[in-house]
Amino acid sequence: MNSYLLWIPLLPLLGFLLNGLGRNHLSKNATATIGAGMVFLSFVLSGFAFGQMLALSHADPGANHTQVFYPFDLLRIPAFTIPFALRVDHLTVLFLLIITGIGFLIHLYSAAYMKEETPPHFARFFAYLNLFVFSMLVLVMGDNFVIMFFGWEGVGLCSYLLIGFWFKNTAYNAAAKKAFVMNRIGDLGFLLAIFWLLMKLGSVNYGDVFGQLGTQLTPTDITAVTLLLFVGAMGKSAQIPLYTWLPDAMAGPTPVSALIHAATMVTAGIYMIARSNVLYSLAPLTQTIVAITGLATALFAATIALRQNDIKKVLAYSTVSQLGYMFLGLGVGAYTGAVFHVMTHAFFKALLFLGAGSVIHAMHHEQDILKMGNLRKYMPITHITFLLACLAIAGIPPFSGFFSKDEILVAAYLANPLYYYLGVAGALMTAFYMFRLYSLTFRGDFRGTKEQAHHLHESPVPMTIPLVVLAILSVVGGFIGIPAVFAADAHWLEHFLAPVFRRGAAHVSEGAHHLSHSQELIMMGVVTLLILLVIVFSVRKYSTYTAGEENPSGLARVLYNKWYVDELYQSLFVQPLHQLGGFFKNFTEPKIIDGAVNGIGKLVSYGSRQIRLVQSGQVGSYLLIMILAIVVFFLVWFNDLHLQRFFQKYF
Amino acid sequence: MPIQYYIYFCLALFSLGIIGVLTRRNAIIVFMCIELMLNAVNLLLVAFSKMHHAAALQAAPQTTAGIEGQLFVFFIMVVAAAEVSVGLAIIVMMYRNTHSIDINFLNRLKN
Amino acid sequence: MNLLDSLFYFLSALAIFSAIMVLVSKNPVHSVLWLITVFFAISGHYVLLNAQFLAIVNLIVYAGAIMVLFLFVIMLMNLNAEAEPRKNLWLKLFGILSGGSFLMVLVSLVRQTAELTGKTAQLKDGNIGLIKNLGKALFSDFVVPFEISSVLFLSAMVGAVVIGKKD
Amino acid sequence: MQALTNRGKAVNRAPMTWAERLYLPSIFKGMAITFSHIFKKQPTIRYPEQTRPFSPVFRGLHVLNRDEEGRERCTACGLCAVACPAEAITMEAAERQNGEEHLYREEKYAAKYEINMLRCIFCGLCEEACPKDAIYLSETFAPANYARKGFIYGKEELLIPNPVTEKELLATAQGH
Amino acid sequence: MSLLAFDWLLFAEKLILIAIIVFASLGIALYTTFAERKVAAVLQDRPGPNRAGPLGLFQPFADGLKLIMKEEIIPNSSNKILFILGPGLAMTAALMTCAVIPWSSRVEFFGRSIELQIADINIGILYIFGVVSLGVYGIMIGGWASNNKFSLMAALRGASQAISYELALGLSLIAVLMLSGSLSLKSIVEEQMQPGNYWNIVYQPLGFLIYFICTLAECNRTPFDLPEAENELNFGYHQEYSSMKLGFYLFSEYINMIMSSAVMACLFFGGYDIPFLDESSLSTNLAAGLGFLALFAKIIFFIFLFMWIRWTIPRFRYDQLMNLGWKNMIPLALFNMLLTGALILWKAGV
Repeated sequence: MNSYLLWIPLLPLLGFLLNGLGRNHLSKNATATIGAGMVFLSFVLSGFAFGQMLALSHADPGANHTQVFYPFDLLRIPAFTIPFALRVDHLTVLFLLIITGIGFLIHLYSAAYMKEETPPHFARFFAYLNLFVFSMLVLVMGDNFVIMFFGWEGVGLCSYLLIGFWFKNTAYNAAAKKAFVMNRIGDLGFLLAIFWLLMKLGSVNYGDVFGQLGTQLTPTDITAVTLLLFVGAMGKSAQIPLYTWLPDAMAGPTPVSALIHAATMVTAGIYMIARSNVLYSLAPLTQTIVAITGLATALFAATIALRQNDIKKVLAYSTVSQLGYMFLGLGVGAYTGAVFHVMTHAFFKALLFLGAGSVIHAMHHEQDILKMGNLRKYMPITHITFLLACLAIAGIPPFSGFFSKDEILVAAYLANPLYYYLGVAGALMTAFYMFRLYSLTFRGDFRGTKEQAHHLHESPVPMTIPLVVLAILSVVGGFIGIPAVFAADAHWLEHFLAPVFRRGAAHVSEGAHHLSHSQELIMMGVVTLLILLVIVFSVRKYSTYTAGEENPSGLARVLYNKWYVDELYQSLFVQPLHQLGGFFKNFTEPKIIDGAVNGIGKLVSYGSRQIRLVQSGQVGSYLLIMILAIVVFFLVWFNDLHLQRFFQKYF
Repeated sequence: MPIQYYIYFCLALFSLGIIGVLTRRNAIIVFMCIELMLNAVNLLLVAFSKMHHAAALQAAPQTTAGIEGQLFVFFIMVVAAAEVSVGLAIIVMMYRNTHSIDINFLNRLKN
Repeated sequence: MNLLDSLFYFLSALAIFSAIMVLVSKNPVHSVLWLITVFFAISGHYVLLNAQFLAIVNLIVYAGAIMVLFLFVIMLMNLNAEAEPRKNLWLKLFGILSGGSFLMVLVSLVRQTAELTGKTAQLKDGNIGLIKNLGKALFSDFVVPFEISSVLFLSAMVGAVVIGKKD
Repeated sequence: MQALTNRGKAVNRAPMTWAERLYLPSIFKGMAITFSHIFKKQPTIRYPEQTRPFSPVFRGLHVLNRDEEGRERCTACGLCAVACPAEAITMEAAERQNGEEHLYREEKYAAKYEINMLRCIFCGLCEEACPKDAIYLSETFAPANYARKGFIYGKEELLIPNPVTEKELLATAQGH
Repeated sequence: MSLLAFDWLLFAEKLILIAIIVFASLGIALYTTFAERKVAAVLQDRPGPNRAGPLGLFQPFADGLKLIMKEEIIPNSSNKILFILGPGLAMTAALMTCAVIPWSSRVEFFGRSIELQIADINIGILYIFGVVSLGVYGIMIGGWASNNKFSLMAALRGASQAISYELALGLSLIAVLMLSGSLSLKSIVEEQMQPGNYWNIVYQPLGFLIYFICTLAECNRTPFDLPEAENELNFGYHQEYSSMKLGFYLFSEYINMIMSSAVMACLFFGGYDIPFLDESSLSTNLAAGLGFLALFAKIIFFIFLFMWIRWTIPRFRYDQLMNLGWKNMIPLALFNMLLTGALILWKAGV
């Protein structure tokens, strides 16, 4: 592994240390320069790495060009060795680009977005962001599950810290806590999977795990491990039933939502499953579960998103829904499609969040879309880019979302047509709520206060640059994966990732049949038409929205309240646990434990009060007893034979 | 010189130290008797050191076998010096509080 | 009986006599002086065993420093024979008896121990007690304990100062 | 405060510099001073062998004078005793018998004449009071003595040697 | 080894040497008292004692006679044994030092080569330390046994002063030991005599200064003569002493001075080395004689230095004395040690 690759994660770490330790001394400009600069350098290096990888792939297509950096062992015990190893391969390098690229843009954006903070908090924010980038890089660069787990926990920590960035607000802290706890549930699954692997294989290296499985892992093991890993992915990537933290995580600053809770961290679960594609391909049961979970999440979240009024909540549920699509892709074996969707989703969802952030910034932290409207007049750049992102996420060709979503849907159709139909339904809902959001925000009349109207403005340049860049990427990002329908052999991404997914795909594609091109084209056309119809309907419906018109009832009310899932969890898990805790606190603790402890204490103190009388405190008598004891001891010790004889004789 | 003689001699000194500790109530004398015991042990260590050295000399002429015994004596002296400095400070403190150096006045570790 | 043997007996007798005098002296100052005599006798033993370094260090540390400290304390407290606390005669007798039985037990043990027969402590010859060899061992194999002992000294010094400070 | 004399010296109370606090230079300076005294001339006068001349107004031990024929001049008039502020002089008068003319110049003489040298303050008033020039203060002083009694000088101690019979003694006493 | 095989000749030789040295030391001490008075007088532009004998040379005998003839007073409430033991201990400790001092190189008599050193033990300097640390007992026991508050205070002062300065003394010597690599005084002297080697004072000026100051304190000489501060403590720890016991105390002090001077000469000034003279070119006995004289010249110089200082510098206050010892001398000696070590390593090219 080239040594410069090592600097990709180290630079953000350096930025974290500089900003974190020097937060009381650095100016905001310096902080922003360090924070964004480190990530930018990292991005440049990632670009080099990507170029190198591209050149290698070009020279030797289809070969595996993994580079491993293995400086020392993290843990070495007789039973197994866990190396500290980083790897860069095709999948990693792609993620590197996404993380550092989008990370840099969001750092840049944050510099403007967070400028109202005091310098120490500003620096703290950048330090957290840098730490997050570092952790995420470690996550994707790890060469075994333990290193990945380190990154996994690191990003979880950063997510927690950043959600609760404004820690003076109790609700935000509660949200951070919720995210943390939810993630822990998933992490437990991940950890169990690691332990399982260690128990069975004695190694967690990707190479070993994916290489030795044929000989050492039984199908049960594989199913169990993949399920457990999937539990981890569920937590991190906000799938049913562990998704509720993600909408709450919108409490954090908007750039954080864009970076962590839309573009990168939540896709860690996708990455993990894509990384372990070999295992998943051998576990059909798990795959089915993954697909169903993903699909259910996609639909479920989409329904909730239909009736949400908080701009970030809508986007959050949209994210959950899109993640569901990715899992659907993973579940049906379309790993490339899932990764492709991760990438395009990163572009447009980051863009959406940043756009939302821009809006929120302009609206002075007003997040209710019912109180916005007609912002296109004031914020043309935000408007255009937001619209492009909406088109991309809705899946209008030739925007990026179309290609990636299409790939997943096609794969789903091949696996089970029902998946496809439900997926299309979800896509329609996506289009609907996105354009509801768009229309309410940017079209119609302005419904906010006069004060807000007076201050409406386009965001500063550092905020718009990322918007523009991401908009361009959202538009053209899909062209790296043009399906075979349009041009044979044009799916560049599939070729690029082939070394990683080849073995996993090999297990799947055996016996899978392909759709004919015409059928595929028809399906695309119909879906696109339907989506367009939905968009038109949505835009027409909500462009003329006036304040107070919406009064949800029936199903809409249920949707507005997010299917009462939070309440369900509350009554299903939280309340019983509270009651159990109360039982322990009010009965077990004072009566049983305290009683036992105090009883022993009383017994001891009573006993010692009696024994105390032996202790006269006279040093002389102690010594006397000691000497006599020594004498007796020696006598017994060295004359035990005589004593034995004595006892034998007389007893 | 047979090693037993040294052992007997040192045992005698040690036992005298013990008797002193047991029979005297003057804290300083008790302390001195402890020093006496330490010295008995020191001498025995040196004697043993020389015993081992004599045994090892026949095998290897340049050996330093048994030197540990003498080094132990050195360290015991170090510890004894430290012990005396702290111990005497405590005795002075005790005298200042009780106006007596009877160790039996120390039977309560307060007041 | 050769000279070394007679020196051994003389020094042993001197040491034991002085030790007894330490115990029976009424006046603490006399006890201190007798104890110094014991130390001199033991230093003499060290010289006999050719442990020159320890002999002189024993004098410097014990006679020169520790006993001076004792004298200091005794003189500062102005302890006289009258200040000596009285002790129960029975307790004294009992103490002597137990000490004596301790001695008896251990002596009988030594007499029984077969490993010790024929072993001799080398007198006069042998150069491990010379300062050169001791120094080499002390600063190579035992350098860590040596340094630790210096830390011990420092802490003892601080401790003594803290304890001895008025209020 | 106004300086009373111009000999006053202001004390330098400035904190000592590092070099001064070393003390060594000043110690060496002091030692150089003491060393230089080795070569200084000793002012000591080795007394019994060497003496210093008395001043002309020096008043030393008393002497009782004789005239040129060796007769005592004192007539025991008592004026000296009266004049003595320290009351150091006592005397007893006696009448000159026949045959003593060569001893005493007048008909009355001092049979006993004592001066307590411990009381005497050597003021010289006796000398001034004497009408007969009998008592003088010489240029010697009273030697040490073990007893107080020894400081009560009688006639034997006070009288100068007889110029007729003890010529040599007188000469030594006069320092010739 | 049987008693008869003992080297009686060596024994006799050493005995004679001991006798000579002890009596010589006593004699010199006797005359040192005289020198003290004479030097004081000269430094103060006086002739000093000059009545007894020519130039007053019999003065010390007169003094000694006076001390001996004086009435022996033993205070009633004193501890009699210890009261008598005290001066004896002081004297013994003072004289014990001379055992390891090399007075000169060897002499040859009747075919016997005689070392002019009582015992060339290889821990000579440690021995000196030991003896110096024992010197405290004389003062303490004497002061305590007098049953007099002032004596006791002076004795405690003296003892704590001696102990305090012993530390710096030892530390300053360690630097010399590091240079010579030996604890034997003889080999230290002979190393300085090697052609091409200079006296240790050249290498150790700071060490010598510290050693000298500490020696002053150890010998209770001005400016460190607190233990016998006449005007503060009524003449110090030997206040209750009279007659020859007092004489012993005074004598032991002067003997201490001589021995310290001798040690100082050996350690820092080449001992019996005669500068700029190759001793090996002379006959053995002549070299020994000249060397002895050289050593004596050095000793006399140091004694003069002691006296010179005494009549120049005023006495320290007690807290100043302790401050100097603990806060200046010891750190300085440590620094000197470090410096020496660093220089040795540097020279060795490590």
